[in-house]
Amino acid sequence: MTDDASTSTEPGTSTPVLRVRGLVAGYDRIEALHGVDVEVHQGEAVTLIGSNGAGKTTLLRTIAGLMRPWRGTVEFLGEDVSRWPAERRARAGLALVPEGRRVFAGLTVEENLRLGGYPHPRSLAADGLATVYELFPKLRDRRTQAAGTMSGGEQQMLAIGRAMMSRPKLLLLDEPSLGLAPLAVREVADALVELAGRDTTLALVEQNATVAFHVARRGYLLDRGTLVTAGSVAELREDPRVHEAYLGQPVK
Amino acid sequence: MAVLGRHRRLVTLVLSYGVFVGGLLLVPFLFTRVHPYTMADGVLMVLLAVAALGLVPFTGYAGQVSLGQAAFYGTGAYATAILTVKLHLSPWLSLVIGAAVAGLLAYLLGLALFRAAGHYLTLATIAVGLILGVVVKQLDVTGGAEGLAGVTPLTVFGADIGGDVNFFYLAAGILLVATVVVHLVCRSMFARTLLAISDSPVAAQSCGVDPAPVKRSMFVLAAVLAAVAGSLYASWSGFVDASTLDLNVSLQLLIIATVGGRRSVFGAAVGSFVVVSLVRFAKEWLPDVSSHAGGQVEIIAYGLALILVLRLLPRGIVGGAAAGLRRLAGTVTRTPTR
Amino acid sequence: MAVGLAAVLTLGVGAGCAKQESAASDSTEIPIGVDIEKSGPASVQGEAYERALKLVARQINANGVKVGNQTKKIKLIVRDNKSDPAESLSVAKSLIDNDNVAAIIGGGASPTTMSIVDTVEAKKVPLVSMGSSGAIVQPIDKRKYIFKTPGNTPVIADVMLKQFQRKGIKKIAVLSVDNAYGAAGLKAWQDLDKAGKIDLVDNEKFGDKDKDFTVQVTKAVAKHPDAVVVWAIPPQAGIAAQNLRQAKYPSNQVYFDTGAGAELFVKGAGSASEGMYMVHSRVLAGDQITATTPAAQAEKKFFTDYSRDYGNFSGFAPMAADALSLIVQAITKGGRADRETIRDSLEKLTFDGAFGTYQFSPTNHGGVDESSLALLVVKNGTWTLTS
Amino acid sequence: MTSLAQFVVTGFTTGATYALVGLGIALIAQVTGVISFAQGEFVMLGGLTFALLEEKGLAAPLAALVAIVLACAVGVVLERLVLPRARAGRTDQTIMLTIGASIVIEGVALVVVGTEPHFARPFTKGSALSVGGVHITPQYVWVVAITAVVLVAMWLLLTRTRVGWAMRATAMDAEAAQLSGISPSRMSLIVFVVAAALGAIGGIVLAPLQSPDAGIGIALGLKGFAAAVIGGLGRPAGAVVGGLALGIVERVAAGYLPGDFSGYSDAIAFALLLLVLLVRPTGLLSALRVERV
Repeated sequence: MTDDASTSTEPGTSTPVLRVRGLVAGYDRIEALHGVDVEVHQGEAVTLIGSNGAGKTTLLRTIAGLMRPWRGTVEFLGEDVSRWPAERRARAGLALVPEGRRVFAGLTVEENLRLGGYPHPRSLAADGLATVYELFPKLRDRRTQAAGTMSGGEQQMLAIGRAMMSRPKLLLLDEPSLGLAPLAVREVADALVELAGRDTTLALVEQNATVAFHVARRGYLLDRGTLVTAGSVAELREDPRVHEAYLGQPVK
Repeated sequence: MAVLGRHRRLVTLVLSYGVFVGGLLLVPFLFTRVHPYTMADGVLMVLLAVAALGLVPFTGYAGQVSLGQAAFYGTGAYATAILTVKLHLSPWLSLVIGAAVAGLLAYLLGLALFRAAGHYLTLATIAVGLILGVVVKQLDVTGGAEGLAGVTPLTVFGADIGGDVNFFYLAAGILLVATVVVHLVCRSMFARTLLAISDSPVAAQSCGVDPAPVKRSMFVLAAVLAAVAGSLYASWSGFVDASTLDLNVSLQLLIIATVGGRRSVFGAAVGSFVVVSLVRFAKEWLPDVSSHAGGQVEIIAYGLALILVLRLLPRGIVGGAAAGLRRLAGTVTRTPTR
Repeated sequence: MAVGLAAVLTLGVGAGCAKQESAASDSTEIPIGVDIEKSGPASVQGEAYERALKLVARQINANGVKVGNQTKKIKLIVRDNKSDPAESLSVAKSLIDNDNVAAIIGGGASPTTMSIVDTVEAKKVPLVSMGSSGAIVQPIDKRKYIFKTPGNTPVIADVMLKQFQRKGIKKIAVLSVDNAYGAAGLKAWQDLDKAGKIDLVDNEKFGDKDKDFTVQVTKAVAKHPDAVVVWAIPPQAGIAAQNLRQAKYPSNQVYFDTGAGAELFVKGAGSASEGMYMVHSRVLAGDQITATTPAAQAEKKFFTDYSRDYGNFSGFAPMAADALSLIVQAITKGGRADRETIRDSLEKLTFDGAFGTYQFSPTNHGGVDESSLALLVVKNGTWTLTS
Repeated sequence: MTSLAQFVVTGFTTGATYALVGLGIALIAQVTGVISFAQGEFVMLGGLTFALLEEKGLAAPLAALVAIVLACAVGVVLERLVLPRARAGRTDQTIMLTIGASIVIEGVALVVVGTEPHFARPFTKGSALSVGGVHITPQYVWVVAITAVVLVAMWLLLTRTRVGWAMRATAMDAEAAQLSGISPSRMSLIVFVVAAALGAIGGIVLAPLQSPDAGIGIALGLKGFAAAVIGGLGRPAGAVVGGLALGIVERVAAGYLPGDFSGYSDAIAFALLLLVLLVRPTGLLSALRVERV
């Protein structure tokens, strides 16, 4: 079931930051992932692509610990974290920016950010805040505004900023551009490129092919819960199955 | 084997009803011979089982928690008391009227309440019971705080029932009929819809099922059964006061349904047997253990029974036993084929 | 399923304790059922009752009960009715059917008695209640087997009324607990109001589990009554006293019914009770009684014995003590310990008890007479006889 | 007018306790999703323990401390042993578990303490002050003052501390909170302890006014529930306002019912609750919130 995937995984020289093996997971009694293998290495930006219902979100949620795998393992920094609750993974440096942003609407921007740094001592907060504000200057202006009252793009920046506050060793992003105005999409994509350039290891699920291939260097194609192919962005751009997954969206 | 397989459901059905009826027939024997039991306990046990029976579809299938069964139990009891004492109506007619009034009350409440989320229903049912409890203490027609004494006893074809054993058989007959009715309801498409609702409201809604009318019907059924039990209680005891509307009655009924098994029609009877036994034996023995609190200590047994059953046997004693039997039967039938 | 459980219980429990042989006439013990409030809102009473009954039973059993030419012992079977009328019925049925008792003492209050009178009457078992409501023993043709020890509510109201007339009190307000007991008290005053003997300017009710009556007190006091009458048992009687004191209502214008009478009232009300009045048997001031009459001697002896055994006295204790003494007297006088004899004999009994003097007759099953009642006042934290 | 003022003052005092209970219920409901019917038992535990120790001669502050600690410990047991993984459980099941727990807590209190009420002395001596004919006992002042201090402390906790933010974050979006490294299980434990302490404090300040016994929990729990629902289970401030409003409405209504009907006053709180449930099940205050956003 998993041969196809394992052969296409790039052989890493060091221990990968994330190694997912034979992952099977689902909701209630419906299996959504049928044994998936993924690896992400230090400093890499990887994208997971696939059509609707391919299991991308399930994969990210299972990696982050919001769902329990039925079978298979999730290894993070060489440790098997399959049984860890999500908050423990978050504290270990595995951050997920969930689909739909999910900022704490009733809290201010800064309170949101500080909560992102919850696992770390208070003294690190100022440093973290400075970094986030530098990346997203808009957030600094809105420091005391309630998060729920901001625009979608701003909320997405806040969600990413909140995740950055935890000083993640791996940043998972689930559809960061979904439902944003074109201008905001651009801003978010730029920020992600910037992050990738700063040596942040990240894995990105993205419907918007432009964003996905703009940010990532390497990608996996998922289809109905199974890994179809993997390869460099250049390779994937040419793959007809990728085109199919993006429903004729321009991929270049 | 194939024939057995085809008729398996029928066999199970006949067997389980056989055991149920057998158990009921055993009660007078047990309750008149084993020490702290009395036949009065036997009667109360059956009445509580009838009152709790309606919670099987309502709690077990619709996934609702009602702490207001006492409101309907009390409505039945008071209807019988008022109609027989003040208007000299026949107790049987009073029983029917009481059940109808309770059903109507439940329907009206349901109209308004099932739009809201689950726990609001729990609160609203508590509120209704408590309000009724206060009201009956104030009105003259309900005998005020003193309650109504001298309720006309039930007669069958003009003859006195005479004695708790005979009353027990009458009540047990009513329990059996009610059990069959609830069983049929639970078997219907109706109940399957409910099960879907309680498992996943979103899924049910996306299938175009509006859960409110279904829940409401279940609520009405539960109310009618509780009223019948309350009415029988009034005729049997001859006395009704506000304690029939007490929150404790509702609690007791909920515990009975939960401990017995919220998804089995036999759960109410088994739960009632367990709870009545707990009360009786605790009352008999616990005063020796603690001189401090009298018999009230038994409520610990209640609470613990509730917690333990919910944690260890979420489907109650009957559900747990049925699963156990199935496992046992599974190993037995599988062995020869190997 | 039910069968399985039943079988287990039969094996585990039933084998050892199959129902006892019903108490045959040659048995050496006379089983007497006790149906009292060991828990619930009226548990204060239940505790005093149980102590009193055990004390009296001990004293009686020291010499035994003469039944004809035999000497028997009393066996008390005490059950808790949780202050709940329905539970009381279940207890009474169990005592009659299971324990085959010769007579029942209880319920300890009006609500828990009202629920059982029909059943007890139908089963022809003599009952002596500690409830005060007149409805317990009336109408007498439907209460042949029912007796009680506290005086009838109107009798108690009458004692207060006489005091009001002496002091020139015309306008009163009644605070009563919202159960059968309080309702009886309220009704007594409403009847006196209708008869033109007193002006009832206000009546207020409170629930039997309530713990704050500031609102009721404020309303009653606002009507400027000459006296406030409280029909409540402890701890509520104590709370009422406290609330009246907080409202700065003069304590020498506050009157309580016998129901308030326990050490807990004084304890609960604390200094607030100082100067307040209560109608009760003289026994509550037992240490001040000069024992000249047989009645006074009985009262004083019980006060002394109870206080010695339990440290302090409870106003509820004598009611239960007399219930048992009355039954034993009836057995001795009747010469047999069966239910019919006890009933017939009770109805002819005249007896000086710890609580007062009883003069039962076919038309009167209703407790101590007016001569046994006195008006007491709280002085330095204890009940003291007035005048 | 004097009477009305007296009713309001009295209602405010009782309402303060309803508010503390309701606040606990609302916090638990928001942070863990559990509808706890056991909240009144913490009032009982706090009040009864305090009165009992105080009767035995322990200094009041020490007695209060022991009472609060005991209630918190029971809160921990409830959260850890009775309701583990309550979040994942079904609502009807957790409701019944809290009902079971409440029964057991009451039963154990009965065994240990018995049924009698216990009497705590007012925190300070002195007779009632008369302000324009309204009688205010010193204990009233204590109740209101301590409740106010507790509410301010709660507000500071929720808005000024990281734990407070974390609790609010969990209430707003438990998964997102988890992704920020906040443990829902820890938050659940904390909120149960906080709620237990709130209830216990309510019981302690009320003890000198309304001698507590082992059976008071259920009624107070229901009143607190009514308070929380009337204010809207969704916001802590709602529970506080709901509690105070309930206390005042209850007493004022009782005050203006004619004597013959004063027995109905028991039903007022629940009639109000039923009305809110029928008309606006999300609570009276929720309207404000919707309009503001």
